[in-house]
Amino acid sequence: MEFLTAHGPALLFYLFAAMALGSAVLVVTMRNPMYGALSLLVSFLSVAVLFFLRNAEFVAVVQIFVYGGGIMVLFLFVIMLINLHRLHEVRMFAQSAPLGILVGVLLVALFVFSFVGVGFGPALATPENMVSVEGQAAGNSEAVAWLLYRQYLLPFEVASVFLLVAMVGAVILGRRN
Amino acid sequence: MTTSEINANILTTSYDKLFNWARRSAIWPMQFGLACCAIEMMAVLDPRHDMSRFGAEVFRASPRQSDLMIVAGTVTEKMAPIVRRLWDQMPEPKWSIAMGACATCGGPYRTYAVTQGVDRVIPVDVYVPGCPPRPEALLWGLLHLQRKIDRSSVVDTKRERLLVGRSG
Amino acid sequence: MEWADFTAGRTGDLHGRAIREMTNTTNTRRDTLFDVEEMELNFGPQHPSTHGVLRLKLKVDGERIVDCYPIIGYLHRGTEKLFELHPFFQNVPHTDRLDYVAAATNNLAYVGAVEKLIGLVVPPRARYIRTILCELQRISSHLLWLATHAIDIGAMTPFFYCFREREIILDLFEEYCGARLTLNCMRPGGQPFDLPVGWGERCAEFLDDFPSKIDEYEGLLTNNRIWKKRTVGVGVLPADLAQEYGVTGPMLRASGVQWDIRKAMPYEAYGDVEFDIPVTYNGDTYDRYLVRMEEMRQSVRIVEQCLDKLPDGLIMAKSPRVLKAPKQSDAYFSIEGPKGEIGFYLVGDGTPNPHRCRVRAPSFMNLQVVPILAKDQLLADMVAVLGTTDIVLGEVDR
Amino acid sequence: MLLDLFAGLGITGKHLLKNLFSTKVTVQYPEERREPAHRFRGMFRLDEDRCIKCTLCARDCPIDIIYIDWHQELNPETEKKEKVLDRFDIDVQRCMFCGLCEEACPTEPKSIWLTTKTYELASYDRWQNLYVDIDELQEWKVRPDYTDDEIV
Amino acid sequence: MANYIPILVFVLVAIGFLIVSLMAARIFRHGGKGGTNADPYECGNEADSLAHDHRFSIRYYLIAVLFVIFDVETIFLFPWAVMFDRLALFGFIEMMVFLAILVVGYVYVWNRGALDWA
Amino acid sequence: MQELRDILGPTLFYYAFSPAIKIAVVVFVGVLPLISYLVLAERKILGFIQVRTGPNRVGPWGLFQPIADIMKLLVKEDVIPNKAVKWAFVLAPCLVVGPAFVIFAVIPFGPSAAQTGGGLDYFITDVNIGVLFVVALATIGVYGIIIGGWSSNSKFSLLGGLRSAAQMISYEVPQGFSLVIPLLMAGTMSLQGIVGAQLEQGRWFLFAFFPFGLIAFMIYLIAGVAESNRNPFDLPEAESELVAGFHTEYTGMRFALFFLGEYANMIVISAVAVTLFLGGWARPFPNVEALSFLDASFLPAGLVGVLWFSLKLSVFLFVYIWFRGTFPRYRFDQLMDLGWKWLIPLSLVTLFAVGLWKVLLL
Repeated sequence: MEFLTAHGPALLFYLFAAMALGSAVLVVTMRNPMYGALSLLVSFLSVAVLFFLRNAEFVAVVQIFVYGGGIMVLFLFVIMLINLHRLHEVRMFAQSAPLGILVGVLLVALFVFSFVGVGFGPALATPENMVSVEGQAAGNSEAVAWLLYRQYLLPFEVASVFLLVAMVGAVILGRRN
Repeated sequence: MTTSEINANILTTSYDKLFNWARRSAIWPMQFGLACCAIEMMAVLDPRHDMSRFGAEVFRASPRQSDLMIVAGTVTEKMAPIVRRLWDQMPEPKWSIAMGACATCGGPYRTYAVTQGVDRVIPVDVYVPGCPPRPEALLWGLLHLQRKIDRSSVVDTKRERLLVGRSG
Repeated sequence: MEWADFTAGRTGDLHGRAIREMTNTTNTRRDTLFDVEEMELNFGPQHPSTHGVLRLKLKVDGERIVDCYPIIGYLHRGTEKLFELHPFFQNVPHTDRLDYVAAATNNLAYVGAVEKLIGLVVPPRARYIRTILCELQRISSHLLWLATHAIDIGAMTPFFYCFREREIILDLFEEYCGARLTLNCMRPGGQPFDLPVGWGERCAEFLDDFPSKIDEYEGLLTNNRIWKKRTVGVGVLPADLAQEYGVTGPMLRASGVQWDIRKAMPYEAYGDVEFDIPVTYNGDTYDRYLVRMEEMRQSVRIVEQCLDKLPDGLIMAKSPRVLKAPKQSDAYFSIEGPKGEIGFYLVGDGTPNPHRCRVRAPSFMNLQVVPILAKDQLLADMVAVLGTTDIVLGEVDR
Repeated sequence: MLLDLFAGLGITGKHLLKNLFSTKVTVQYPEERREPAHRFRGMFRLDEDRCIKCTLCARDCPIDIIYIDWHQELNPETEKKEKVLDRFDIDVQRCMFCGLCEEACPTEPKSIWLTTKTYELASYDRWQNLYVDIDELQEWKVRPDYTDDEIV
Repeated sequence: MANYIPILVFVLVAIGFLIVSLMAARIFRHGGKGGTNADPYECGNEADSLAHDHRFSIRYYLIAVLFVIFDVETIFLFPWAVMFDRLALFGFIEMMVFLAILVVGYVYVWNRGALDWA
Repeated sequence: MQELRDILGPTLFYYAFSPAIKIAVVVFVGVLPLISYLVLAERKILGFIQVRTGPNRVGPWGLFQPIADIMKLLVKEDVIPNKAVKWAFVLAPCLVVGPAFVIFAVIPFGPSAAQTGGGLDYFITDVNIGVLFVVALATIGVYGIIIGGWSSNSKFSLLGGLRSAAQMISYEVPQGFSLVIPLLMAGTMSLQGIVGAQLEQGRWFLFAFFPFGLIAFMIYLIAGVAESNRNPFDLPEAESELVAGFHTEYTGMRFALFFLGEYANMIVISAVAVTLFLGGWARPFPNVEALSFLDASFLPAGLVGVLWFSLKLSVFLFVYIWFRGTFPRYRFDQLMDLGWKWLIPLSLVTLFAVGLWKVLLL
């Protein structure tokens, strides 16, 4: 009990971090895309718990909400477009392997650079400033709102343009020839 | 094990009593009409007869969720394998009522096309004669079935065989 | 010659094309990413909305029906063959079980054919009783249709209201002839029973009450926007197609063809009573619904008039105990049943049994248009179309 | 706006309220029973004394489920030859209750009749209970409750 | 943070309930005698093909993609609504611009018939 | 990490024995009978609507009917179709029931201890992002249905699963929009806070910004009925078309779980509607002094709140059942049209109007 009360959060953190990583690996290794999609869901849900642990409750729920919906799309995509019984005939990763490796290397580089740039000092987002607006205590969503709609006004509006593009893309993709 | 031995076992009997009560009180029939009798089977649901009083109005369209197959009407040779497959798709414990003369024994149709009684295809628990039987007669059949369920034992394998694994 | 070409040549190009498209198997391209393939779906014989043991083999693309192919015969009982084995009067109970929701009209069509074949004259009182029974039967058949049709479209309550009134009609039947469904209430040459004492009053009581009940059903459905959305413009049957396929009854009249044997060739007491034939012109599911609702009201009118005018006298024609048809005789007699023209064609050979009997079953004819109406519709529409066709498989398969 | 939908809700609501306090339509079947109509065609009954063994009922039955055998016997009292029934069986399981046998019966009152108002004929065994012989036809009563062993 | 502990407890209780009920079913349920036909149901017919042999209509997919887009849009609305009083007119105009851009997309989607089903 | 530990450590210990946990257990234990008796209520009410009696043989007035049903489902054989994807088939009902139950954790059944001046908290927890939490968890429930439909490998199941997935995600959008409107009015996402705001403003949000509050409520109601797959939007399990929809192949306890999930969702959606639009546990017209007898002050204030909440909830559930007894079913494309072409624009307009109104008030 002592141990639990003392290390509960840490335990939870490691548990869910491991789950997130493990299921992320499964996403790539599963042959069946349906299983892959489900692993992705588990991964995202675990990340949501991590957000919870860092007081970023709003982001955590958004993670469930948006990615939950997003994976639904993947699901439908798999059900509707891929013939699971013919899957074994298709060699999936072979031809795009070099590209994949390239993207992976670039990602790692990005991480390294950003860490080097910021340094390994104290994190910018502390649990406290996640729940405060201009120094006053408030909910996480209020804090997000205050930042998003004041400080990051332009990115926010640009996001809507992105969404617009996505809509157009969906229509074009879904058009029947 | 004989009947008296089972009766001696209080645990078994109360277990039986409890679950038999549940099974008899929630008989969900399959929504499955074949011919004329199906109309009277529908009439069993109507305001006057109201089978829901016995908790048995939940007509499930899928055999997977139904407990009772009311074979309501003429089973033809073409239909017989389908009746059998549907029966097989129902999960145990399950019961069947042969409703009307045709399902009981082919009824007035002693012809090349008609199966002479659905008991050639599936095991039948209760026969309700009539052409078609009145809704009350079907309700009476349902009461008969309830009595049969009451007397069945979940434990007694001999009886269980009668209830379940009978081959057509 | 292909069946499709054969029909196309015979009955004009419209549905010939439809059939050709139907029987063509559509090939699917598997390699393109976004092309879908069609799935074959068995609808029935055990399905809540096939109204019996009809099996529809559907080709669906998602929810859309690409192709619909009815498979019948799951209730084939050899009735027509049975008819040949029995004397004329013994066949009446078998006619009950053809269209089992409208036994009285079946009885009438059969005994009418026998009477025509042998040349019996039915006394007027029997004619009136027959008319009353047939019209009550029409109401009860339409009530059953409405009940199941409403359930198909998802409204469950009309089912119970309709059955409540139907029970009363069945009570009247039971009082008259002793059975609720399979009436066996007519004999060649007349009626087996007279009306019981007080039957007329009880019937009149029901008829007084019934129109308000129809208003109730209509209150639940007619103006309901969901009901309208589900039925208006769904399964449109053009008049020419209907006529070419031999569609009769409310289905034909909803397409704008004013054809009703009760008016065109009055039989029994229909010549003596006033009633209207409801006709609508859109030919969709909603119109068929309206026509049947109005027919129920008209039936009430007919029965009321018949009860008023009911003559006294005999109910059975003088006839030998064993009826024998003349040698090499035949007769076809058809009446307007609840579902359309139900007719019996009988061939006599001098024995007490019919030599051959053939049934012109309205459900069978009406079922033929279902694949055409269902094509390119959504799955839910097909259920509505099938429900509105009001088929009874006992009659289709015989 | 949306009036059409509220109209339907009104109708069902009205019925709900009406029925909350009185349900007159439903017959609580096993306890209350509606008497079938006078002419209701239910289970058979036979009066052997009235029967003249003419076998018209068997002949008029569309599905031939009435089996009658008889022989002639000298009645010692009246010194007359009389027909005596050996067998009068009805295969009720197949019967379609059309009533043609009753109609065919020439005796007055009828010696075979169906207006017994008995319809509760459900049975666990069709051969034992739905194939009735002359004794059962004459004293048809509500079937006794099944015992344990009969069900099994 | 403390507010979330009961939720965690609830999750555990819910999982517990599921396990208990399914285990109870496992104990009490009828074993069956192997006679049950486990082929997929198809109205009593033998299925000539399985559901997984087929691919399905693209329309469902399109709806799903549109859903995600609108979902993201909704997400932006929630914090905005909560802070509406403090963001005031500025926030209102900002959000309306955001929505206006999306309404353009919505109208486009509608016009292209992506929302039509019949 | 240290700060977290400080917050979490004692609370974990505290909560393990706190009254809130006890309430959680009580609620959980209470929810199950509530659901099963909701089924009975539905059968009874439908019976009365349809001029019959409904179950009345099993126990007095049929009161034991749900128990018998559940016990019967418990002893039913468990069939997993041989072509099914087994683990997904088993998982699916759990995914439907689990989230629906967890949502109960944030529903404010009654006032907090602070609001009644001490005593018990008549709810389990109150989180800052309550509304969003409800919506997010409801998304997971959709997975259960689509996985259930897919994994059965039966055509009817798959059609039903796809239908319901499309339906539920389509109506999540207008539902989300309509939920934003009470948030605008309240300025908080906490469910307890929203009830508080309604008390403070002295009106139910249903009547606020008339008629926009009402419109938002109607949109939520329609979307809610569609979300819980109930008539007239019960297409996923439309019996007359798809036999039993996504749960065609499910038997016994797994089927019971789907059943449970559907009714739990009904209750959750009704509870959210009551909280957001009908003043939650507050009595009607909390600002009218003359009606203060409705507070029933001889009872503990918290209990009165719970009573009002249950009353409002049951009205809602009754409306669900009433709908089922009255309406025909929409067709799939019409359902989509209603969602995408009517409710979404309408909710956007309402959002704009309420926002503008508020800006003008500021």
